[in-house]
Amino acid sequence: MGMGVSVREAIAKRAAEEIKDGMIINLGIGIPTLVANYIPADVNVMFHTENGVLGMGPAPLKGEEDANLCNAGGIPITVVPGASYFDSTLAFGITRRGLLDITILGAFEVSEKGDLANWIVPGKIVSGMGGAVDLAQKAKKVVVLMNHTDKHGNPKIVRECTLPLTAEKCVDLIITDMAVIEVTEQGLSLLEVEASYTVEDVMKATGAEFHVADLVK
Amino acid sequence: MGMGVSVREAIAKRAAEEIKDGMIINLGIGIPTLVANYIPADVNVMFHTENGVLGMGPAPLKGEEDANLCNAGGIPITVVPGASYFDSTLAFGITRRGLLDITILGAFEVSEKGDLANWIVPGKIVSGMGGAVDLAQKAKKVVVLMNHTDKHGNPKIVRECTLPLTAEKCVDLIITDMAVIEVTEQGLSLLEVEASYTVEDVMKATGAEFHVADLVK
Amino acid sequence: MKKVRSVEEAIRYIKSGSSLMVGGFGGIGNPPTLIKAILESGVDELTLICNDAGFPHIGVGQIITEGRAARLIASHIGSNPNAGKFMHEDKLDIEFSPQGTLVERIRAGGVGLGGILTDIGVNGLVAEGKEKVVVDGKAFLIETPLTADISIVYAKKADEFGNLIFDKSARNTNPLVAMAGTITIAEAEEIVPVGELNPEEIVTPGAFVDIVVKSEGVNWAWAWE
Amino acid sequence: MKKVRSVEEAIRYIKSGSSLMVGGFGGIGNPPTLIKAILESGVDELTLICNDAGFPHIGVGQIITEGRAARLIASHIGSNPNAGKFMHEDKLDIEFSPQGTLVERIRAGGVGLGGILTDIGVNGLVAEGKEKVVVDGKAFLIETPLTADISIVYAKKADEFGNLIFDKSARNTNPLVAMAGTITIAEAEEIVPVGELNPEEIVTPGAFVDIVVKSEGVNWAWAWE
Repeated sequence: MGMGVSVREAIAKRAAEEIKDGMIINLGIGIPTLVANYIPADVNVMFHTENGVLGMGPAPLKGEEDANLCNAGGIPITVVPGASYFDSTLAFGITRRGLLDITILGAFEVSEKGDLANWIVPGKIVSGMGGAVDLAQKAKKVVVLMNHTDKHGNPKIVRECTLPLTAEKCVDLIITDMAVIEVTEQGLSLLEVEASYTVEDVMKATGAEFHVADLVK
Repeated sequence: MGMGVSVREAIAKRAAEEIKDGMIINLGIGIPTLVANYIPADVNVMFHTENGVLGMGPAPLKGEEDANLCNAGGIPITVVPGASYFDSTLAFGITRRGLLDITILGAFEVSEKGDLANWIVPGKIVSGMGGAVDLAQKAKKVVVLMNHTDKHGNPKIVRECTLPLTAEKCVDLIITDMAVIEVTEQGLSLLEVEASYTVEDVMKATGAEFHVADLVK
Repeated sequence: MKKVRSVEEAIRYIKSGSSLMVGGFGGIGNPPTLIKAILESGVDELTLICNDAGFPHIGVGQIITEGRAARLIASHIGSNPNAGKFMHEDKLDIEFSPQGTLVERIRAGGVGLGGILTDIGVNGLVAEGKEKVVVDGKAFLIETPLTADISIVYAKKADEFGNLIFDKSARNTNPLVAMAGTITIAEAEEIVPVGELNPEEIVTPGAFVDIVVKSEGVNWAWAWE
Repeated sequence: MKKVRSVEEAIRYIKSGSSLMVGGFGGIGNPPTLIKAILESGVDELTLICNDAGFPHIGVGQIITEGRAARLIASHIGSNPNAGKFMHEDKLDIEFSPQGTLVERIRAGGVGLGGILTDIGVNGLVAEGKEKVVVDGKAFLIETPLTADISIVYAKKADEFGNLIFDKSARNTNPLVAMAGTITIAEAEEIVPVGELNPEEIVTPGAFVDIVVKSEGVNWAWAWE
């Protein structure tokens, strides 16, 4: 997404605060993957991957990879005590049944109603939705991590998405390099502004209105 | 069914001739259960039970029953080498997918088109269809074992069933105390007559017409 | 994520009028300790969802025999005459499904599907009152998913996260029922610490299980005894 | 009931124009020996059904890269640029399903259902061209079952009857694909006599498997290497 390492890490670190003890979690590829590095040791969670593992652990040491133990992105993983292997229908059964407490995803656009577009980029070859529709539509909490604007400086948080939707009204929280914004029934609500920006900066970089009454920092 | 032991055994023995090496088999309760006793030792088959076992073996010795290892009728069983346990959706997946080579069932009525009624008896309390509809509709070969007539002497093989159907046009072969009758596209065909009866006896006891051209004994 | 509770705590979730789904098949695999506690708790007017009505004094059959169920969704009641008697006396409302359809309806509820299409019974009594759709020129029944307020299941082993393994043919409907409860209570013969079960052998992942209780073992004589 | 065959015998069932379903997810769990033999056999115009298009030189991805598929049913092709390129050039027709829907469609085919109802994608692009039904006031898509002339899967162990167990996350779509083939060929790392597998640990019962072949092991470098 063209962010510096420290910005990516800051976003991942902030996202980790959304993770509570006992949660079942699915992390998307990219920055969401980094979130696992910032979960405090006393917070016990189970990571879910849609190919068919509940209880993913950290990456294996180099040379200790097992080609038959990978996440949905094909990257080697380990498992923690209490992990289980199952077929992919059960992995998506957990998802559709609403048992994922949180999913953390990237996005191209998010609308003020929480519509999510993270699938099709116009002009690019369509790569298929994979598990994105299932996850966005069914996780109890959907957190989007992204740059506040695209590489041309255009807002990615908009009144109406221009790209085809992955799912309607699904996003609960948006964490960007500039701010943390909640999607509520009453519209967007600015919760936090990154130290090097002002509320006005965030307003200019956002393509939709938001409430600031709940600003916490 | 009000048959003597030797008649029940004769029917079960004849039914066992339908079983070929390599078959996957589901036996209903009653006489069909006895069929397993007459399969030659060199014919290797796998017995399926709809609660979730493939590879049922003979009954355990008295005192060696395991309450957690029973057939669909709740009767203790054993398993043979190659057996597997699975949940009931997989048991019926095997059935609906057409992987049961043969099912052997009892019946109240069979029509000349192979319609089967073995579920609801008028005036009696409905007990539910259990797995009978699945088995009758989807097994590759459906063999019915029954008395040729009811206890009042009325034919159970009829032009049209009077009882509600379990499944339409599903029966392939009928084995009774009097005869073996095949259900073909062209109608019923008498294959065998039990030694103590004549073709005329069978005609009188049957409520539908049948061909006798293919009579083998 | 420690889900082990006492039986008393666990069954507090089951109230008169609750829908209660019970794992098992012909009594085998019904959870004995939970059923005993449910009977003792005095709840009634239950909607029971179970493969069958068991036997009068075995497993889930006792809930029917004692008149605690107002409604039953099952495939077969032949082995429990009380079910038929109460149905006849309008004390028990029964909905029958073919067995293969019933278990797929439970699974559909458990994995969050809106239903399944099947041709089982499409031309007979089974089809009465059900919507049909034609796909590629072939008619299918729309069979709706089943879920319940509470599911109770019987496992051989559970770990403290609720991962379950089952015992031989007592597996039957238990892994399906375990997925279909809004709250799922698993009764296990043995409860082990997290990490003791091999991840390959786990049949029901703990995500589907809310409460684990220790089984006191079967408290009925089997039909074949 | 002895189902062990040579790879040469096994792949004779796969012809140009066949529909071929392949177990695996991102290359992991694709059967390497069978894929190699299929490539060498020269068949083309295949309809491939697989979770994804793999990577260009890994697993099922090679069948696409070598131009042997005319049609692909999958949930994702992002890791194999050749799939996108051929689609763009009208050399490859692709049907996308959400991943959870795709695997349920394969399962539905495998267990003989007429389809499933799901609300995944019911209000978006996913719904285009699909029939909707309303059940209890809620709209669902009718998603049709998938089967294939031939299914090929990768197992850790098979016995001679075709009972299968899988290896860690290489289980993924393999047990589903194993059920959905008119003919199912299982490639196993190890083949054992009947009776050596514990009935509790078997994931795919041999009833679904027609042919077992011995794996020669993975013949590609992994994407992460």
